Amino acid sequence: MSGGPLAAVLVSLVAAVAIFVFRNHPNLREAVTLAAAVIKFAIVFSLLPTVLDGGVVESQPLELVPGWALHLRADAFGMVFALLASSLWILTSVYSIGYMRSGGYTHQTGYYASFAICVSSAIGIAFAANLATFFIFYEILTIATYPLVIHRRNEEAIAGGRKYLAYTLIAGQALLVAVVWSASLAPGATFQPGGFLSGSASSGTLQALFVLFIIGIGAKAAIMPLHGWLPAAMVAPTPVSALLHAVAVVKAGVFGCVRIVGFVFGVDLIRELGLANILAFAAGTTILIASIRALGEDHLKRRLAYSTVSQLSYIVLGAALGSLHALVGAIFHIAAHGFMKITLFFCAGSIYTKTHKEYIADLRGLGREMPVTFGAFTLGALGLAGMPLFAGFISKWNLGLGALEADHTIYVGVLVLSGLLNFAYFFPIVYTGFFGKSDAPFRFKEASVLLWLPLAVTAVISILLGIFPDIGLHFYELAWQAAESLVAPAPLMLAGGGE
Amino acid sequence: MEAETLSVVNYWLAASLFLIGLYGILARPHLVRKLMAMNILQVAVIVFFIILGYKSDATPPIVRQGDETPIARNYINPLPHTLMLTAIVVSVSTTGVALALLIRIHRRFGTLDESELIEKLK
Amino acid sequence: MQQLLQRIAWLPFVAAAAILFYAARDLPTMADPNAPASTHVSPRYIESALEETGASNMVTAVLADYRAYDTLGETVVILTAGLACLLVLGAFTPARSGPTEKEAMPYEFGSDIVDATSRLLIPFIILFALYVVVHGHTSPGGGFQGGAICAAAIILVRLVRGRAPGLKLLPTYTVAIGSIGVLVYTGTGLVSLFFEKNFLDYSGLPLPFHGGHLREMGSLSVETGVFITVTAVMVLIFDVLTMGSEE
Amino acid sequence: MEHTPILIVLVPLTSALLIPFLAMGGGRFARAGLLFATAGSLLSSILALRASLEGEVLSYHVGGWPPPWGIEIVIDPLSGVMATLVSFLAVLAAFYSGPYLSGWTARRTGTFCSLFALLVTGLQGIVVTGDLFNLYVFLEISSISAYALLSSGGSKSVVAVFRYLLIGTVAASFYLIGVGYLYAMTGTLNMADMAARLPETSDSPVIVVAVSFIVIGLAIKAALFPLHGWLPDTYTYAPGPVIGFVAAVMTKVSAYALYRILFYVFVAGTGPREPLLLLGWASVIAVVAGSLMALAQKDVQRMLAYSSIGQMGYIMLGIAIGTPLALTGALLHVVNHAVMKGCLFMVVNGVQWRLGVFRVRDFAGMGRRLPLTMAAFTVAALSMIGLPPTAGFFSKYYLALAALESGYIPFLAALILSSLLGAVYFFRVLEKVYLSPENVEKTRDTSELPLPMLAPILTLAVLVLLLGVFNQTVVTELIQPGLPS
Repeated sequence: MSGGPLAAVLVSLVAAVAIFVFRNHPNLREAVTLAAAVIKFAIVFSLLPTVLDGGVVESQPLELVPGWALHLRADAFGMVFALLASSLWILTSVYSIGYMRSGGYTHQTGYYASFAICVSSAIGIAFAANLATFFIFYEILTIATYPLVIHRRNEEAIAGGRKYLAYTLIAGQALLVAVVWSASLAPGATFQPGGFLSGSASSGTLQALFVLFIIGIGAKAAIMPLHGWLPAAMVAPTPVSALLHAVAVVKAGVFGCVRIVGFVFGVDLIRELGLANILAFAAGTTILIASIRALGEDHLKRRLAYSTVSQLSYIVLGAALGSLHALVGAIFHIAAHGFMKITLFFCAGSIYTKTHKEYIADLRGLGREMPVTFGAFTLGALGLAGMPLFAGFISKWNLGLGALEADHTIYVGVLVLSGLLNFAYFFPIVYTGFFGKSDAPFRFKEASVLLWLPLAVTAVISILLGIFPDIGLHFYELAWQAAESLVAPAPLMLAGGGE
Repeated sequence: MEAETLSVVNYWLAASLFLIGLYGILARPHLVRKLMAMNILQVAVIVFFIILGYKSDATPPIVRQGDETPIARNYINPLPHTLMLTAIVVSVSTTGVALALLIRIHRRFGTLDESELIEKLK
Repeated sequence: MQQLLQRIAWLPFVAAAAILFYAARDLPTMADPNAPASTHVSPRYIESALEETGASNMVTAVLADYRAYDTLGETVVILTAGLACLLVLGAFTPARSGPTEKEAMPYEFGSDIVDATSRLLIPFIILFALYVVVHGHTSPGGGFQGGAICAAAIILVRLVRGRAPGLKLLPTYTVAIGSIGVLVYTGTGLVSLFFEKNFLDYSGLPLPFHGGHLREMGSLSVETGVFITVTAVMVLIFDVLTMGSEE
Repeated sequence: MEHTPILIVLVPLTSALLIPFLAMGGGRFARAGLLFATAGSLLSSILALRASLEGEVLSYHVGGWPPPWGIEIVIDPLSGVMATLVSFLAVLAAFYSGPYLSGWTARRTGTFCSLFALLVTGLQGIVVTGDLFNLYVFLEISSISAYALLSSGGSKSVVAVFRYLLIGTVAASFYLIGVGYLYAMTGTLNMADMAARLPETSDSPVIVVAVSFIVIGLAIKAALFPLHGWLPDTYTYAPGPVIGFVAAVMTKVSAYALYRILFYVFVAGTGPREPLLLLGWASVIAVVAGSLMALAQKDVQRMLAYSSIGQMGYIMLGIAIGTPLALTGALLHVVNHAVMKGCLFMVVNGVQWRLGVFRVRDFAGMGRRLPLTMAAFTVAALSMIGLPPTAGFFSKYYLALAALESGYIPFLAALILSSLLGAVYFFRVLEKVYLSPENVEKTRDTSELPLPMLAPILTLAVLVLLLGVFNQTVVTELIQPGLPS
């Protein structure tokens, strides 16, 4: 069983090779992608019972450099991300096949292979047991995403790719320094609930270290002001955007952020160093500013990009607040946001495939022609805005509770305000879609089934997650487990320190 | 005291030759002159080593007829001489190769002046 | 960039000057018989060379025996230089239409007096060269010196009479002869390797001598190799520098 | 078996002597001779390395004279690894040179192969020797053969090589003067003996001067900024089969010699610290300046040349910091950089040989023409940038960690900056390779490189990955036994 995490990582790497081998047989190639996705999900899912019982599944560490082992370990927190990435990979693969075929894209082999490598590294990041492993997969992810960003090979794509590389590679170097530094402070640098750096160096050093980490992680997590690449990368095909936002890249960033805060430093240490407030402030500001920027964007995918910037800062905010409920909310939001945002991107993609329309103003009346797509979009948007009964509500509710727990009432206000802004920038899309006046005669013309089925599924899941947050994949329970390992719940603390 | 002064003067002689060579290589524009400067530089090294091998009141390192038990004090140190024989050979070889290169350059570019060469290379 | 470099060229110069003149004071006094260079390592060469290597010329003893490996390297340097000149100038006389003698040797002095004198001198020069090689063990001399003198004789022939009459060797063959010289050297060393001694340990040579005498024979053998190489390569370099190129 | 140390040098030497005769039978025989020379050297190196890894230091007394009177050849794990590296790359380069030489006349091929074998002889001689003056002799063998080989790339290369010759000779003279000073103070030339005798005189300023001269001399040979002047032109115009080898190992061997002298002759603590610190700062400048200048180049080969200057800075930086961790990093980088730079130069020269192009913009669309070659290029380039899990990442990791632990934060900053610059100039090429449409005229033969060229390139690319993944084994089994105790 201990081979599980490793197998999960390797499946898609092998698939990448197979995809390359079958480059001249599109059907076979895509069958490989799908098969790999299903197998990977099965492997990850098979780890779930052990983790739910409070155990961990570890692979044999492979030492690369003294004190630097390649070490995989599936814990509750990692499982959240791994389950999310592997389940979404199946849906994204189905969607990609439909999208790429109907769009007539070239370089499809490179696309599927890179995609597989990206998912591999996302799982690697999820299961990384120490900073070294985390860093290695993080960098592989950086490189593997690049071919996807520049997939269209035109000027704009290349410029976007450059911008992407500039941000992520520079950040990668900052992360490298931080990783090396922490490895020299605490040999092994193995993630531990509650952190391992406490007391290993002066507070000044630790502060500098934290800043380096945040720069390193923040670029991928698109924390303002390091978010510049994300809107530029929207030139990529839509499934890639879905990957960037929901499955791997940005998610890996915020995932890393929680890892760093919770498992490297520990929430208490962050608070002692006085960094929690700064991080929370940055996250809060990002939430609001990005929402406002989203309001001003007329390009559909870019609006979604800013929405991501804003939404993912919820997670950072939760980590920064560091109270139990805040962490639960943050971790659950990783999954919740994944399903909701991918719905929106899938919708944007199928609209583009069908009509080649990218601007919101052009969407007039399309909702009547593509009811499934727009219906799903509406559901996703409501979820992101935090409507009760939707997945987004669960995370927001917990975040709000957490903010109160941590005595930062102001962030409750931020959350509410951001919810309103979410309505404000999503509502016009829905409205234009369903009620905008269109000159064209009305007829039902949904995109192909490969496109609308995945998005319908994700939309349904995001409702289900809102009503039964623990359904199927047990995201909610995992989130609780992970959060409780980071912060002992308050009553327990009282009981422990009772004398 | 006199011996020490003499010694320093000798070392300075070698050092001066070395510097003349270095200066020539760095500052002279003509490639043949650079080559000659390079030879001076090598001679400086040779002189330096030979100075190291010298002993007062000693003879060249060839055992005199009838000297059954040669004593180190009576003969100068043969090792630097041997080493410098090698250095001379190296110097000759390097010069030969350098001349070959110069001939090649002259055949192709018709000049051996560095600034003109740089012009022609552009 | 180039100008900037030339303008600051004096910087390393001044630095080197300062260092060199500064260090001179702290070096051991010249001619001091108690200096480290005169008291460590070298006394053995002086006191035991005759007994151990059979050479009364200690320089030869060190050159051809104690540090014979250095000398092997040195001989290889010469050969390398010859090959290098050959490759750089590409002086491979094509088999079909070689340059005529006049073209090949533009520096010929055609005077009868020079011719007659050189005819008289050259046998003696070559004889002297051989003497210098053979007597390198007891007096100043050795393979390098002898080789240089012998090469001078051949080059004199070339200068006076062109390449045609005497020792008309193409560079390809002079290179081969040079290689043979080094092969004689390494061969001598390899023979001792086969007799379970270290490379260049002449005491392993299968010759009817003992002790110093045996080693002396070994040194003589490698000196012969050096002589061959030096002669050949000197002639080769001269030829290559004065011949037209293949291109 | 006991003679393997000398065979490392003797096999290529003897082959070099026989190649002129082989060439009389045709160019093929000369090439076969070169292959034999390099393969034989590789085999003896591996045997010697294995013996030395079992814990004994092989000391071979040439001529049967014990050191310090005779010359000693020393095979410890350090020189064993280095000799293996040199001869391994030589074997690959010998294969690689095949298609180049097939158009040459037999005699020219013979001369070329002979010189190549002599270059290997010289480098191996430097690596295995335990004598300071012997090192000089072999330094000259390698230099002179390198001059000749590098100048066979056309008229521009001749001018560049002449400058290299002058500078190289100055460097050798600097080295020799330094050795002279040491000899004057200790009376010996044997490294181990000198190490034993130096502590008596270590406070003398002469030693400082000697170290400075030796460091400067070898730093010129290793092309450490600002003493790198000879390198860019020489590398840019050099002919293909040579440069892949020369760029990969020649500067490394000088760096190795420097390392050996600084850490084995001046045993830790007795050597003066000032020249080392100076070396450290020079390396920092080298790392940054090399990368910056690489950025400015339009010619790929010149870009790689400047990148080499920066990378040599890494190695020197490790030597200058001097902690075990830093030395591990430096030695590992010697191996890694040799492999990846060898690969890159072979790729670029292969492209030049096949298509006659060498500028960055001419690489447009190369990914489709030469997919395997360019895949190798990509792997090596990623390793140069230092992305895990390629080899380049790990040496950089050691260096970064060492800089951090010894408190040299500026050194760390330089490392980081240079990787970023590296990313910029390599992605500039990769972007052309994979993203731009092709623009070479259709008439040329644009198929993949022939097998003798492709095989070495792919071998090196695979090695880049292997060295990265099995880095731990390499370090503990090969590198760390080579650290000074």
